[in-house]
Amino acid sequence: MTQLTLAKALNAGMRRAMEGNPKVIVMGEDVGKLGGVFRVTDGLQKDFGEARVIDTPLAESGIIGTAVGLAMRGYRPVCEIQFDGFVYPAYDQIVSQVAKMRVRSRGKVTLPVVIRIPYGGGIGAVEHHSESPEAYFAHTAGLKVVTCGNPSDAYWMIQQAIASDDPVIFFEPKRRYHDKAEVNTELSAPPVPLHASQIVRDGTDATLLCYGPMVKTCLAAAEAAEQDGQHLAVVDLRTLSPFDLGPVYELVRRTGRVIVVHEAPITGGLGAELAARITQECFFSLEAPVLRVGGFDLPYPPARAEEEYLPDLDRVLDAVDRVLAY
Amino acid sequence: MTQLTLAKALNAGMRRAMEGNPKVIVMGEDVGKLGGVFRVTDGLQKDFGEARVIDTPLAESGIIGTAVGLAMRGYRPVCEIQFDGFVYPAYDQIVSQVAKMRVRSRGKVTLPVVIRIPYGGGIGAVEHHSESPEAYFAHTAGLKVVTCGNPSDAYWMIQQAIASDDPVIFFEPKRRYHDKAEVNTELSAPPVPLHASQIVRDGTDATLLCYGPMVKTCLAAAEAAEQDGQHLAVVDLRTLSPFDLGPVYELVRRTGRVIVVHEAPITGGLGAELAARITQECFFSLEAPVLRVGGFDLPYPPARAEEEYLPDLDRVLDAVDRVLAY
Amino acid sequence: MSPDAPSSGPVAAIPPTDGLKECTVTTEGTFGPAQGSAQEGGPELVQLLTPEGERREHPDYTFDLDDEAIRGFYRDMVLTRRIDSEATALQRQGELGIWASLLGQEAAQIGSARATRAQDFIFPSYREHGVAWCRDIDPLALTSMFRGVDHGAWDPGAVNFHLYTIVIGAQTLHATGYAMGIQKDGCVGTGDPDRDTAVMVYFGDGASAQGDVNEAFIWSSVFNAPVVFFLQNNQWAISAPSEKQSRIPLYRRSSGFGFPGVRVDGNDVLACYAVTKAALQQAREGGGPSLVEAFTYRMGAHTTTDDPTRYRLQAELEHWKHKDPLARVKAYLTRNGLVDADFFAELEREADELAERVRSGTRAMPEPNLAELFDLVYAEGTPELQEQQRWYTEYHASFHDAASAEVAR
Amino acid sequence: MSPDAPSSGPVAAIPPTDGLKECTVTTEGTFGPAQGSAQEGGPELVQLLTPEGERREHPDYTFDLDDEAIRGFYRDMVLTRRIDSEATALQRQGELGIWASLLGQEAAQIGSARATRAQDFIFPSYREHGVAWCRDIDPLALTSMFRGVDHGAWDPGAVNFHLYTIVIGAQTLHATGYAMGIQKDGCVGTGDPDRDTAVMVYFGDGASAQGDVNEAFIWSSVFNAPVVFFLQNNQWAISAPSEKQSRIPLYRRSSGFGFPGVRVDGNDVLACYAVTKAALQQAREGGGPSLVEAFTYRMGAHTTTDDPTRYRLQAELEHWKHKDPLARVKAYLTRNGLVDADFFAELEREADELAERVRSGTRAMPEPNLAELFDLVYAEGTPELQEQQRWYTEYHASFHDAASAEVAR
Ligand SMILES: Cc1ncc(C[n+]2csc(CCOP(=O)(O)OP(=O)(O)O)c2C)c(N)n1
Ligand SMILES: Cc1ncc(C[n+]2csc(CCOP(=O)(O)OP(=O)(O)O)c2C)c(N)n1
Ligand SMILES: [Mg+2]
Ligand SMILES: [Mg+2]
Repeated sequence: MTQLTLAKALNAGMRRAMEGNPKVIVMGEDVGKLGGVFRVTDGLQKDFGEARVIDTPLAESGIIGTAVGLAMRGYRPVCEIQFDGFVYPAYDQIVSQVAKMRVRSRGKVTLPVVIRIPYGGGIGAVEHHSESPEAYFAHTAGLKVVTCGNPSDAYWMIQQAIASDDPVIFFEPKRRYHDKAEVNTELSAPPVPLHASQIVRDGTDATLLCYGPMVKTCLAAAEAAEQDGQHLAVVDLRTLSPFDLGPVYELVRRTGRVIVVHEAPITGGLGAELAARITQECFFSLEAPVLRVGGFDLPYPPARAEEEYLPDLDRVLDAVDRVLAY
Repeated sequence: MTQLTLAKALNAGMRRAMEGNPKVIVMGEDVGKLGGVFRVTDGLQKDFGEARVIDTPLAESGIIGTAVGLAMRGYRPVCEIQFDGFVYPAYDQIVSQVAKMRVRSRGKVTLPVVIRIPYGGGIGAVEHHSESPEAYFAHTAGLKVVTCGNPSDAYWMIQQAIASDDPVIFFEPKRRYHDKAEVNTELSAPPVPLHASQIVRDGTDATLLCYGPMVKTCLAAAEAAEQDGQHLAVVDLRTLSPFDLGPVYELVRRTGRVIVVHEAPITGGLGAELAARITQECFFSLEAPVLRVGGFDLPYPPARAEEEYLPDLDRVLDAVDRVLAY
Repeated sequence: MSPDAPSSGPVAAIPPTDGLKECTVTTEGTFGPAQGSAQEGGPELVQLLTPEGERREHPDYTFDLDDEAIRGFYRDMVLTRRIDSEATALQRQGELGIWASLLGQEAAQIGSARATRAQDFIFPSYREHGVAWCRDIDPLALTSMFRGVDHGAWDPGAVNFHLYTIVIGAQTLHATGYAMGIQKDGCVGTGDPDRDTAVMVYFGDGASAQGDVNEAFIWSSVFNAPVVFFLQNNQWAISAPSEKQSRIPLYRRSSGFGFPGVRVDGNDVLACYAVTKAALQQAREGGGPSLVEAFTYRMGAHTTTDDPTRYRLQAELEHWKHKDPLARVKAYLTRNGLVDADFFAELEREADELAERVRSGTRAMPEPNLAELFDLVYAEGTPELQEQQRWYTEYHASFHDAASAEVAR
Repeated sequence: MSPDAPSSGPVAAIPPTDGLKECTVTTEGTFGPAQGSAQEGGPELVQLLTPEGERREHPDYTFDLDDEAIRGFYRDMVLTRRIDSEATALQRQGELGIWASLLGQEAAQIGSARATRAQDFIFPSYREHGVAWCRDIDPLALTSMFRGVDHGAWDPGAVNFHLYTIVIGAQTLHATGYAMGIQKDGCVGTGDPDRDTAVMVYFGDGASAQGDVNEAFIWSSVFNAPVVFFLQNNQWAISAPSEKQSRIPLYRRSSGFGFPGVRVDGNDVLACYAVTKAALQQAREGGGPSLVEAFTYRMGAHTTTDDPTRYRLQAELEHWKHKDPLARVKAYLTRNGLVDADFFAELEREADELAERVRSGTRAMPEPNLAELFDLVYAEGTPELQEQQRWYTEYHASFHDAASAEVAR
């Protein structure tokens, strides 16, 4: 057991993956000496050398496009995209090549590429540094999409993503990078499968569905609601493509009320898919429609307005009141 | 009144827009002498010259990026992306520049850019030529997204999109390009606002929501269902961002049952958003969950499997049976 | 399926970048073709066999194979052209959805592909049927893709030949990454001819305008990756002439990135072989990337759905017919008595057989099975897709049952 | 806010593309800096004022303004640097979220910006505070963006200066499109100095690796658009040295696209002015695009959140301190008796005032109002956003009411 920040847990996870398999390489802008702008790759180049930790030219399409070729040659590239808003130049390579190569080749070519993307807001950054583009990727068949909400998951999930033979988009909640928690690095195997959601708090009155940065927010909201006698369950989805909704359906059948919370703009966000599936699966158990709390349908606002833009404890509780009013 | 194919109606609409405003320019790959691979811009370069109908280098990011600059200089570029699957190299320019420029500049810079994208399957094409990426754009705040399902809408909506001061992603159902119908080109003003949905068939038992290529399919399904005594309403959404759901909610309250039909893969498709909104708005009127009929969560399959992949009359009717069974 | 050309022998050097020709483009006026003889390829064109079938010397490049090899090249070109015309016919008959003809580009493809070694990895675009031929790809694997049966049916790792890439230019980055992997594997500059490996990537004049291609130039040069960029400048990107993609000859693009570029007569199989071989050898030795522009001509339509009469003059095509890549080799072989009538008769017979195989094989292809695809999207399947697969299979069955019942009724 | 430098006078020609220097990069070895004196800028560097403050002649470029103009440049640079240091301090105090310092790049920015005419349109990246200064952008408009109050607060069309672009390289295509629009408007090559218009776009050594930038090179050259690509090579893209983006000097990138490139001493405001002026004039006259690489140095961190000690040596910074762009102008002015003590005292006072204005103005900025943004996304608002706006406004009000009630309780 050791106390690690989420960023350090990712670092430790990558290190362990690199130690375990010489084909694992790390590539991206500033991942070398600098250790990445968030220091997530800190020290890796020093210990594994420039051949395995590659500072790339400033070109995201190049990062992903060459990663495809490296994967075809037998490597397992772990690509860092510096910020969420800078993944779009690589969108074509991700959507048309990474996602499709395996089915295109009828299973002959597998691309074990991990694309790490620090995402979400709340850090007071300038434009393009606070986005939540996960729905773009979850709507893309051929990709797997996951996100971690705490250091332990960070540590294990990054290793599982690297070990996966499928391309994984790995979203890291950047505003939680400095959150610290226990990580049991001694375990010989991951405690939870990569593509599993987890009930992180049980409850009876309503269920909060969330992932990444919003897990902490939802847990705090549930805590606060408890004071008012409302017993809320919280599910950390962890895997966004594929979803793992078995445990969710069970909870929903028990609680009859659901709120999905994410930072991404509501329209077309993953809350829509979750709402649609839950309604279809649990139609007769629902006491209320699935409510969604998310960013407004605006381009991400200037930093000093982001607290008003993002879902927070109060917006979640407001939705709880509304869902319970049905 | 004149009989036009959908492709010719688009051509006539663009021609009229160009005649009406010298700032309207057309640009894209092969839009000049060739008239586009679908001949939608046929004859425009001949009549308006190379300065207004621009054959571009083969680079989609360049097409959209330069269109931004041209718009800033006062032009109204109508960009053609040759096929749905080739819009992704331009994704960054669309999502980070076109969509955000107006709010970034606090309303000082408006970008009247139209991005025409022939989309959808059913034409027996090779990979990347049959995709339905509309959800990627509808989830992007700052864009408007529309699609036409018949020649008359094609004629008017392209003009309305060009006249709009906002960036419009204009999806053209390529497998309907050759469908012919009456177009009243004599009207002095568009018969329907750009951002309005239309009830194209009334009904009492269930409502089919669709757009673009699926309108014809749904109308045929409704026709067939009528034989079995099922009275289905059909809504052509036309506008995908913003949605215009007022008429839909009314119908849903009457019919109590809804099926959304689109070609795009189900997961994260617009059917999810529609289902979520309708459930929230009409919770107590729904006799059944909103069902979704769409493409499977596969990369678009080889052409000879596309009929099995795409929603068709039978898949729609199957869903009708299921929704009526609730 | 066809003999490998030997890959040893002395190696002509790629001219170093300091041999860059001076830039003669004028900076005035609006866009248009580079002044001078772009149509003819310009004086910088490396040619070893004239359209009349005469051998030429070049100070930097020598064709180092014997006449047997040239006969082999001729056979490759004839058979490739036959596959091509057969596929075009099959499309006309509705058997293929579309076909992208390589007519006119046989020399560029056969010459360059025969210059590779077995360990070299090739990334094609979508028109490289001649290259595929040299990599022993069954022509039926090509027609199955254009028929719409699959998106690519061979195992790239088994034949060191990647699937066709349709998104223009994307494969140049894949090639660069693959080449970086070769470096990491220590398979460059060892001096061991069986170990040292290069990558060759094919793309077009139109593709040269894509961001990805230029990023590939940057990455490969910065990392000194062993990759040869083989640009088939067939003068057209659908309806756009190559002047739409560059105002100077394309082989000079690489000079801006600090690596060499050469323009070769793309209709001269000997020159294509010699120049590519040198470029590949440089890459294998650790000399880094280079650009080979094969100056050729797309004699057919862009694809079977295209109508080139809308945008180009018949006269241009007629002009290029005189430079046919097959005709000049035939002229050379006959003029020098290197073949007899039997050679041509035998080749004709072989081509007929091949055509028949392509024709009947294509027609006999089983339809694709959508249900299978659910298993092929991921290495590690998902419950969601399995559920969709189950639904589809049941639906499909019930539907067909119902249909049969309907018919029975 | 600051005087415009006159823009008339004789114009030095941009060397035509056929004057391309020979390419001296070796093709062996792995990546690394181009051989020779990349650190010093190389012999190809255009310099008109030495680090010691001595004027130099150059065969192609002449500085054609008087000493008054040089005093003006000096003032521009001093005041810009003061804005920069004040903003950096404000960030340390928590008043700005981040700041991207231009320290060391004042000459590149002031020299180039002063070479533009009012009608020329400028597309900056995110570090062009000196250029913004020359376009009379209130420094508070810059700090408001870095504070997180807005994403850009001026009207680009009113000042012919676009908002900062943060996505690396995207603005080079915007600039190219804008320049194509200028052509369409007939504002190129008319000979009318008030009509003929050029575009200038700023980007960095890192940006040069982006596909978009290279596409902009293609489009501008193919369409012969009147755009000057002004590349500030400050040696670093965050932690990546410029050798990571190109293995040959960056000014030579344009040669591969068929237009001229020049490397200028980016710490020499006279040379930056002269070279840029010539490039702009060529563009206005219809001579098409050109690339100016200002060879300079980022003396500060990438931004206030960066820690350059992790990736570069202090000695490098010390080396470049000797080439400080302000020091050499000061030396020139004092050594030649062109200024007196009053000049510096007055400038110091002006700078203090400016700093105070930036400080207090930034601190006093009102917080942004989220509710307003709903109206700014679209020219033609949508019912959906209006509904969200209504919800937000009510929620916000109710919440604050509740909070007040809570406090009152
Ligand atoms: C990204 C992208 N945009 C557009 C297309 C449509 N398209 C297919 S081939 C082609 C022209 C390609 O020209 P070139 O690179 O010269 O190759 P050629 O077809 O001449 O062999 C175009 C525009 C595409 N396949 N990919
Ligand atoms: C597309 C994109 N990728 C990554 C970033 C993050 N980033 C911001 S500045 C920078 C380095 C830019 O270097 P350069 O172009 O040399 O400009 P400089 O900062 O030196 O002025 C990077 C990688 C970005 N802003 N945009
Ligand atoms: Mg071509
Ligand atoms: Mg830099």
